[in-house]
Amino acid sequence: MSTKYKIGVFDEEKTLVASIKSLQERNLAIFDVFTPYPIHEVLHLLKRKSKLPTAGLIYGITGALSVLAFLYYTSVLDWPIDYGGKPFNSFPSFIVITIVLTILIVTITSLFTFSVRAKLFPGQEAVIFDERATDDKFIIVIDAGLLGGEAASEAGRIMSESGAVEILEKDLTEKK
Amino acid sequence: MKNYYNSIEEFNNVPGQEEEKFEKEHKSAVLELFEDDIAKKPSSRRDFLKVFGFSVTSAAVLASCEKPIHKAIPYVIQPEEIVPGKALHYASSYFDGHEYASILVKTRDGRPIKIEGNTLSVFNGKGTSARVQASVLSLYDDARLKAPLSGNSPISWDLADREIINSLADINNSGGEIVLLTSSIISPSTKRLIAEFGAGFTNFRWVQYDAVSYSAILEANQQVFGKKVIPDFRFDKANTIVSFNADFLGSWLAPVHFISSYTSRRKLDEGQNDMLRHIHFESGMSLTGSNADQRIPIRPSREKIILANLYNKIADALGKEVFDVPECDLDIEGVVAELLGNKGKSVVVSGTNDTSIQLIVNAINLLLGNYETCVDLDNPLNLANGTDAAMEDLLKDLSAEKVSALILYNVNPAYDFHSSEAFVAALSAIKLSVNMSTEFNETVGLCKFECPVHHYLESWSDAEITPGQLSLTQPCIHPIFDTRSFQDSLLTWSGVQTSWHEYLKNSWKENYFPLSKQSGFEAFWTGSLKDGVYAYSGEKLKSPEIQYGSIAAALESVDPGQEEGFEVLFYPSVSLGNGKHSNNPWLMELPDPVAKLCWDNVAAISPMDAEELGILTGDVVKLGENFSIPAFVQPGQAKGTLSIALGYGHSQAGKVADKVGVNVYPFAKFIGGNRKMGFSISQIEKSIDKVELALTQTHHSMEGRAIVRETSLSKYLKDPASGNELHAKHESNHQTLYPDVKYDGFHWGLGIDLNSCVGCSACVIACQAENNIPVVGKSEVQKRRIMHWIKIDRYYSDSPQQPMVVFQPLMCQHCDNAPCENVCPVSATNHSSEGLNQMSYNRCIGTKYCINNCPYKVRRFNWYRYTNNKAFDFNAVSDLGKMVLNPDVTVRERGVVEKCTFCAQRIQETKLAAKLEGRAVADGDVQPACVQSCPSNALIFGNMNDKESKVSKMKADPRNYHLLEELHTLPSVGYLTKVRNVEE
Amino acid sequence: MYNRSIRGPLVEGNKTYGQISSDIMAPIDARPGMWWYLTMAIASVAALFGFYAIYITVSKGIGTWGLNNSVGWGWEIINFVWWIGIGHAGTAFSIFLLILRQRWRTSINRAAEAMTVVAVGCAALFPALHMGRVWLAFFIFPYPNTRGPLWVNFNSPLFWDFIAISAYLLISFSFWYMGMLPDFATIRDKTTSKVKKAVYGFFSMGWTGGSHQWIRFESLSFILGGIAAVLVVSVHSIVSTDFAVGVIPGWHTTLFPPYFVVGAIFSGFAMVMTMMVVVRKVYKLNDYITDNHMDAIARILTFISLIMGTAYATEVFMAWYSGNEYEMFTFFRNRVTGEYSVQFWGMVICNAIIPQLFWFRKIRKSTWGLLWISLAINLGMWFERFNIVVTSLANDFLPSNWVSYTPTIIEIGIYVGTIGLFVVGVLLFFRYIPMIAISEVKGVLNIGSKIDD
Amino acid sequence: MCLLRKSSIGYIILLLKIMGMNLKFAGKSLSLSLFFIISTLLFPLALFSQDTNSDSTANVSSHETSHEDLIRGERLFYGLVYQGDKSVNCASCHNTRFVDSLNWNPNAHDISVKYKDKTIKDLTTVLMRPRSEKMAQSHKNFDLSETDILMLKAYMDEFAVKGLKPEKAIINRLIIFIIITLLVLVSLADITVIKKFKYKWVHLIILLGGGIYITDALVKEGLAIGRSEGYSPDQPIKFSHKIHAGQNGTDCLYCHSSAETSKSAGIPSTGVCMNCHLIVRNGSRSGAFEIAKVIEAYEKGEAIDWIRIHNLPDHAYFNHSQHVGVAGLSCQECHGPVEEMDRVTQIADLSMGWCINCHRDKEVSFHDNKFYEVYRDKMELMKKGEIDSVTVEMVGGTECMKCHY
Repeated sequence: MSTKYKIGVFDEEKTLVASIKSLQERNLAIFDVFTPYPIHEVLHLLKRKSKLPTAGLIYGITGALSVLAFLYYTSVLDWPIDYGGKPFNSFPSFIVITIVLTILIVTITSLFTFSVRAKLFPGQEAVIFDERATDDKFIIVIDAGLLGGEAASEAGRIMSESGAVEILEKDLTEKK
Repeated sequence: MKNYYNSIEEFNNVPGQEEEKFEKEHKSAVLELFEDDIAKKPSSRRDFLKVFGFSVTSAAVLASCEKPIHKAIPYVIQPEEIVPGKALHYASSYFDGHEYASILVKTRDGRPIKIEGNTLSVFNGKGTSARVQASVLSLYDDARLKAPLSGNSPISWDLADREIINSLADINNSGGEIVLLTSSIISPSTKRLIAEFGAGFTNFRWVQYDAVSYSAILEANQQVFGKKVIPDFRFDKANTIVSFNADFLGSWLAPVHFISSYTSRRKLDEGQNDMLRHIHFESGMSLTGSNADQRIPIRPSREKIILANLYNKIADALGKEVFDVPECDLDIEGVVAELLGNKGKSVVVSGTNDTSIQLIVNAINLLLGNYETCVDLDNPLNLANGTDAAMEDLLKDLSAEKVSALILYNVNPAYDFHSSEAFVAALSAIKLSVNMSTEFNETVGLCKFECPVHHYLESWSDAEITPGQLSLTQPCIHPIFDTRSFQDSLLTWSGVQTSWHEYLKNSWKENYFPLSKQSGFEAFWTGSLKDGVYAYSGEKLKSPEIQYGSIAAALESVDPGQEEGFEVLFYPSVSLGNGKHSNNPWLMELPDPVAKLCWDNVAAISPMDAEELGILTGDVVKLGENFSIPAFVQPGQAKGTLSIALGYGHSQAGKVADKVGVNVYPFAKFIGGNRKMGFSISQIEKSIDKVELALTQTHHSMEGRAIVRETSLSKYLKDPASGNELHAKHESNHQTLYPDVKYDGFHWGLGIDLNSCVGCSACVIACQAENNIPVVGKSEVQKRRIMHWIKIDRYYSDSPQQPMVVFQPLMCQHCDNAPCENVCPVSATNHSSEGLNQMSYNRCIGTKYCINNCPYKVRRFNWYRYTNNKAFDFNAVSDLGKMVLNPDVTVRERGVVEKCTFCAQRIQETKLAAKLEGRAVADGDVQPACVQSCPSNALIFGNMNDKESKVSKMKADPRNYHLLEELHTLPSVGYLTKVRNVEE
Repeated sequence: MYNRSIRGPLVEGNKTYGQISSDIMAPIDARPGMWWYLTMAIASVAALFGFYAIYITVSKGIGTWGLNNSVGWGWEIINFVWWIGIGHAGTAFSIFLLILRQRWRTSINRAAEAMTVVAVGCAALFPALHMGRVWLAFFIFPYPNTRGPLWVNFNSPLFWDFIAISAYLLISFSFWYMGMLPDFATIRDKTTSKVKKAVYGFFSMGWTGGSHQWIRFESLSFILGGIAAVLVVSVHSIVSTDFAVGVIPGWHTTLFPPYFVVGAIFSGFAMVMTMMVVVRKVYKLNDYITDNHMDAIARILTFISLIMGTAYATEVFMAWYSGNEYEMFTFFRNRVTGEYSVQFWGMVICNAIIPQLFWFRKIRKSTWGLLWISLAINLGMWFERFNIVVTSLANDFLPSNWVSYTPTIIEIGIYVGTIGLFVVGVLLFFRYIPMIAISEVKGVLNIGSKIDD
Repeated sequence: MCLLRKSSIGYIILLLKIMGMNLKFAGKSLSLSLFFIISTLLFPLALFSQDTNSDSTANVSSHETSHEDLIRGERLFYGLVYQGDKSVNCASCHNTRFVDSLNWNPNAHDISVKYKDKTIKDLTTVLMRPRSEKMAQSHKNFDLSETDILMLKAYMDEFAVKGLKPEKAIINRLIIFIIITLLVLVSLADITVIKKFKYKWVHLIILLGGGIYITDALVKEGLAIGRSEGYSPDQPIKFSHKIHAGQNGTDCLYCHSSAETSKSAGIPSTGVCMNCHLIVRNGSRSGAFEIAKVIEAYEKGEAIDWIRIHNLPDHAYFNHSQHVGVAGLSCQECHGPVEEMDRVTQIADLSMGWCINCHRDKEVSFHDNKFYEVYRDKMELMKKGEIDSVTVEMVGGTECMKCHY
């Protein structure tokens, strides 16, 4: 399998966005775009979506219900104890705990999901196309192997036309 | 109920040779306790592991990882009545030469752990005083002499006996005088023994000496009635009491006895609608004065002139002879009127040790006809026999080297005699001097021989508190040390072979058995031992003619008293008394009920004087050469007077008492045939030094809050709920979001009658003894960390010159809506189905949140490890001291919260006993330690679900209220309003 | 939205992206100055003293503190609340300003969040230490056990507190750390040092800046932000229930939750200001943390100070209006006058009056003015907690229980120790972590500086 | 200072415990745990030192007998001297180490102590012409020369001083735990930092398996802290409940007489033992030896140091009379089938949960005991038929202050 990539390096957000747009007009598939900060327009153009918020909501509902169930079980069913004349099911006290524990559960589970989905965990090695992508350059990566040599060179041309300061080619075969 | 009144006598009924074996085994078992490593001693036969295990086991539980090997060591032959794990109660009596009580001794596995009042006793009933309660700890005092000494070197009893007998014989042969100096002896058998002992010598004198003397009363009654006695004051029969410096509820004569008779006329229950009225003249603020309906501060030197005027006014009204005395500027018309209105139903009493004052008191009581009813000369209190003059004579003779042998018993003249220096100096010149003492004290080491005496819990004795009221003292533990009873020593030295035990038995056989209607002596003896008391009606002494001459003499020589300068007055404090038990850490840390001070004695000064002189509490003042003492601004102290407690300033009494406070005994004077506890100075010098006092309460006003609710008798009679109007108001406001919790079965409650509570603090020590409450020491008390589960709050109202005082016992209120329970994160405190606010120490992690959220602040925190900690070396470090611990109550670890449990262990014990017998728990069966020790029955405990119980009736009383009831904490403790017998 | 014409650019000095990276990374690459080592040394000594005090506390007992039968909480809880309050800065900055779309937060929020983590860590020490038996602290976890099982008391505010603080510590840490991922990657890619490359590479968890990562990053920020917004309000509300649920006069009030939250933000912002005033001077980051930033914080402080003043007035008013004698006593006889009046008036002056000096533009522009006033607020907030914790306990319902409370050297030592610990933490942060969120600043570089935005 | 040191030691022990120190015998103390650690570390050294040790003690103890005698005595005792059919291994019956299983024969130390002050003649008698039936059976056909007996005696005298050899430590679980923990750590390091090992699934297995093992070990050991389920120490006298309560059918309460009336069930005094053993002097399994201990203790008036098996912490109050006297529980409910145990073993873990869960299920004899009449509401409910029984829990049996005060 070919692992050749064509990389367009941009200086500015504007030229990057323009380049993406023109590449997409030509139906040239973009492998990925690397930017030093999140650019919503880019994410939008690339149609990147995350299901994390939905997952978070599900976590939250499950968490809240299980916390309430746990509280009810422990303080009403398992071992009811009279504290200061309160009924065993002293619901107002449970609200606070439910809120905070739900938050805690959502945080932990979301972080875990994030870590799994974004493939980010300690020691994970980064696949770096260009080291400047985290500094001051914006990078479009085209999977040359997937597109074929011709389309790739066309993509390179389009990118340099739309303001890329550099067009690089990279072979990541030896890395993997 | 419990297996009461088992007698130690049955021990000796083990048949045949076993007896000796048991005896040996029993003794060595106790002695082995003092070996360092109990585990190394395979032959220890007692399950003392609960005690000794405290250190090992609790540490192990804490770390939960070390498992020590527990040994279960059985008896070789188990004594019949000892069941491991069950408490036995022995009836006995307490007398220390100063105070008497008929008691029950609770023993567990052979060791006494608690003192309770003997309900069969007509003298003190179930009540005890703080000192009696604490006496069990004195048994386990490390400082006690452990074996006889000759000089400073140990000697065997045999050798000591031989030397003493020889020496006595020599002296007797040469005609030298042999003097026996003892504290007051109230044991009739001992008196007989002393007489027999004395008869063996040609030149023998017996002197009785009281550290705090009642010599003037004895003297005055001798002069007027021909009886050298102290009358019994029947406050229960009196309508009016006029008292002069007599702290009869605190430390004068027999406080427990007086409290019960006094409060029986101060209660407003069971239809009783009248109260006695109590008018009190005094200089210092005593416990009695603080309970009086009317209290008039006076200078001590003015007492005589006031009394004389009182006499004149009454005599005038009654048409009797009036004497020429200086006018007194104090308005006593009201007092005169009240006394006249209650002729024959009043008591005039003075606590001043001055014969002429006592003569005038006698005269007034005679005028009012009080000897018929309220002042009982026929049943006198046999508490103090010492005559001051006799002691002075002895000192003279000693100094003149006229005495050849001096045997001391239970006295400490090196500490508490005003001429102690002269006494000590004279001692060295005596041929034979023998000291017999239970405690380690200043006199120990000054004599040629030290023959240590058993603690009263180890000895046999009897006592006759009033003629016909006998009680027995029996050993409840075999002697811990190599000591011997005083009587055994006397018997040995007089060459008699019988033991004191046999002697005592014979004495009863000869003297009292014939008076009883019982057939066999053994049955009589066992019965008396089980009961602890035995009453017979002896012949009344015939009263000789009343001699008025001395009275007249006293009334004719009244001086106007002192107006300028300062008069210093010494008094025995409620906690330490005369200082005999100062080395008892429980007593040392018992705050004075009025001053709320412990671990120190101070010069109480009146607020006016303090302001004039710029003295603040804690400033050290100089009262003479080498006499500096911290001042204490005491509301109610008479202007121009200073009061200082006796019993402090020991130099050689043990680790607790030594160097605490100032010994003021040396400043007492022998004047006019009596020892005067006090002196006069013209000026007080304020020094720049300041001392931090160990006070347990520093704010004295109720700040207008309805904490102690009070009313007057007249208002009460009109409306029983007077003064308690807030209760109805708060009750009507009580609303709750949550439904009320229902208590099925038991709902324990405690009722406290503030009218009956005089603040004697017996409950505080009873609680401490029952619940293993640690002593924390002066510096911790200074930091306000005293551990007492029950404390007596004291508030002043009105002016600082003549304040009104209220006492309020405060313990965990066991609220049904307890704020503390809600906030504990780990569920270490919660509510039981019996209404108890539970506290489980082993669950507590010590966040102290419950302490903060308790509106009553009755929870206590273990700031340090108070057990087995050298920094708190009071009684919970040595193995001996720890023997007093109650094995049914956990010893708390550092970092946990503790508080009053309503003596949950007693509740459980009583319930279990009822279950075993298949019966219901009766009202009054459960008595927490505080309730049980209360001499005035101010505390009532019971099941609030039982509408017939005493406590339910108390809660239904219109006087009943709850502390801070507006908080809706629903306490299980209720208070009854205080009613004062005052005009309003 | 941000209005440039009023406040000027967010980043001054016409920076390029590259410059931003190197400017912010400068302290990480360069050897720190003498002042850094000196401060570090002093702070370490303070921290060591704190550890010694902790050692004494744990080995001997809480008795080494000045607490007593009536005052069960003293400095340790005061400091706990104080630190937690300061710990609100980061989250408040990130979240509230995020919600309010205040984009100027970007250059400050990183430091503020770091402060939060360190401060909450310091705060979390106290509830543990104030336990009498800290070795049994695990009793507070409702875990299945062999005691029945015996659970915990879910009614106890202290339990709520425990979970709230743990959650807050965890969330603020993850929020902070997550924000640093792109920056760690920047350092990894820019640095020449092999060690740094490996270490930052490890901590950057494989961040590349690809769109797949950015989209999830943004989603997570959204979730955590939303959650943390709730938490910012709830944590200090819950801390306030430690008191508000109590029956003690001066504690038992419904005003506490909002009052505590606002107070916490107040102290947090003040601490941020203190730190930023120093940082921008020492690290010469005036271009990123501009005068306008300080001005904005000062304005916020002025506003919150007014709220605080109102809260104090309300408290006193409610005490009077309720007619409750205990409340009346606590406020009028105990706080306003009485043994602890110094602390009360200190609180009022430091929190409600001094910050009003920010009305003057000159003071807002003056470094010393900003520094001293922010310090005064921190002190005032400490007084506030003292007022709440100690005065109420020392003189509550029954006069017989009234006491006074003085801290011991051990308690003071622990406090000093946490300050030392805090400074050490913050210094390490300056040294090893980009103190300004590089990626976020880059995102706002164009705002306010270019007309066409 | 001291306090922290103590608690830190406590934590070390805790740590060791958690790490799987499974100490199945008595004396689970610090010294022992440390001993294990040190002995593991110094195992090779210990091999050396053993010889020198026995040398020195031999020199000290024998002024009459030589070192060679001792060695020969030891060999004789262990049956290592070849004497044809006659060769006997004493140690096979009289164990020289602490053993876990019950051995009815007296151990080597016991007999050594017993015969230390007796003459060779006594020993010869007992060895070759024992009086009791039991011993006559086992000591059948003993034929030892006088010198042999002398040497044997020399060895035994030395043994009386030295005592039993300590039991070998079982440290397998600790080693396994440490190895697995290390493995997990290495795997974690590799997966994150080192990245040398290619097969990721191995890591997965290690992490999963290791994680489960570690959690399981921690939980189990954590639960076992402070518990002594299965505790079965050697008693000073080999008293068999199986014989006394099982075969002879003695009632439990005959010896533990206060169980019905007192908090503690009571350990019978030696006098109680003598009620029977005045006559019974010979046991079927241990012969006269163990019974002789009882008689001796009685005659000397010394108590027997029984080792307590069922220990509750001091903060837990337990009352036998409540359970035996009131509730009428049989002893076996908590103590297990004691009548089938030769050596008593703790059956229950005596944890709080064990108590509580029993209190939740057990019913109280609500109608038979007048005491319960105080619970009027429950009586009423019962009459109405709303409840048919009352458990201990319903009358407050799970509340703190029923056991902790």
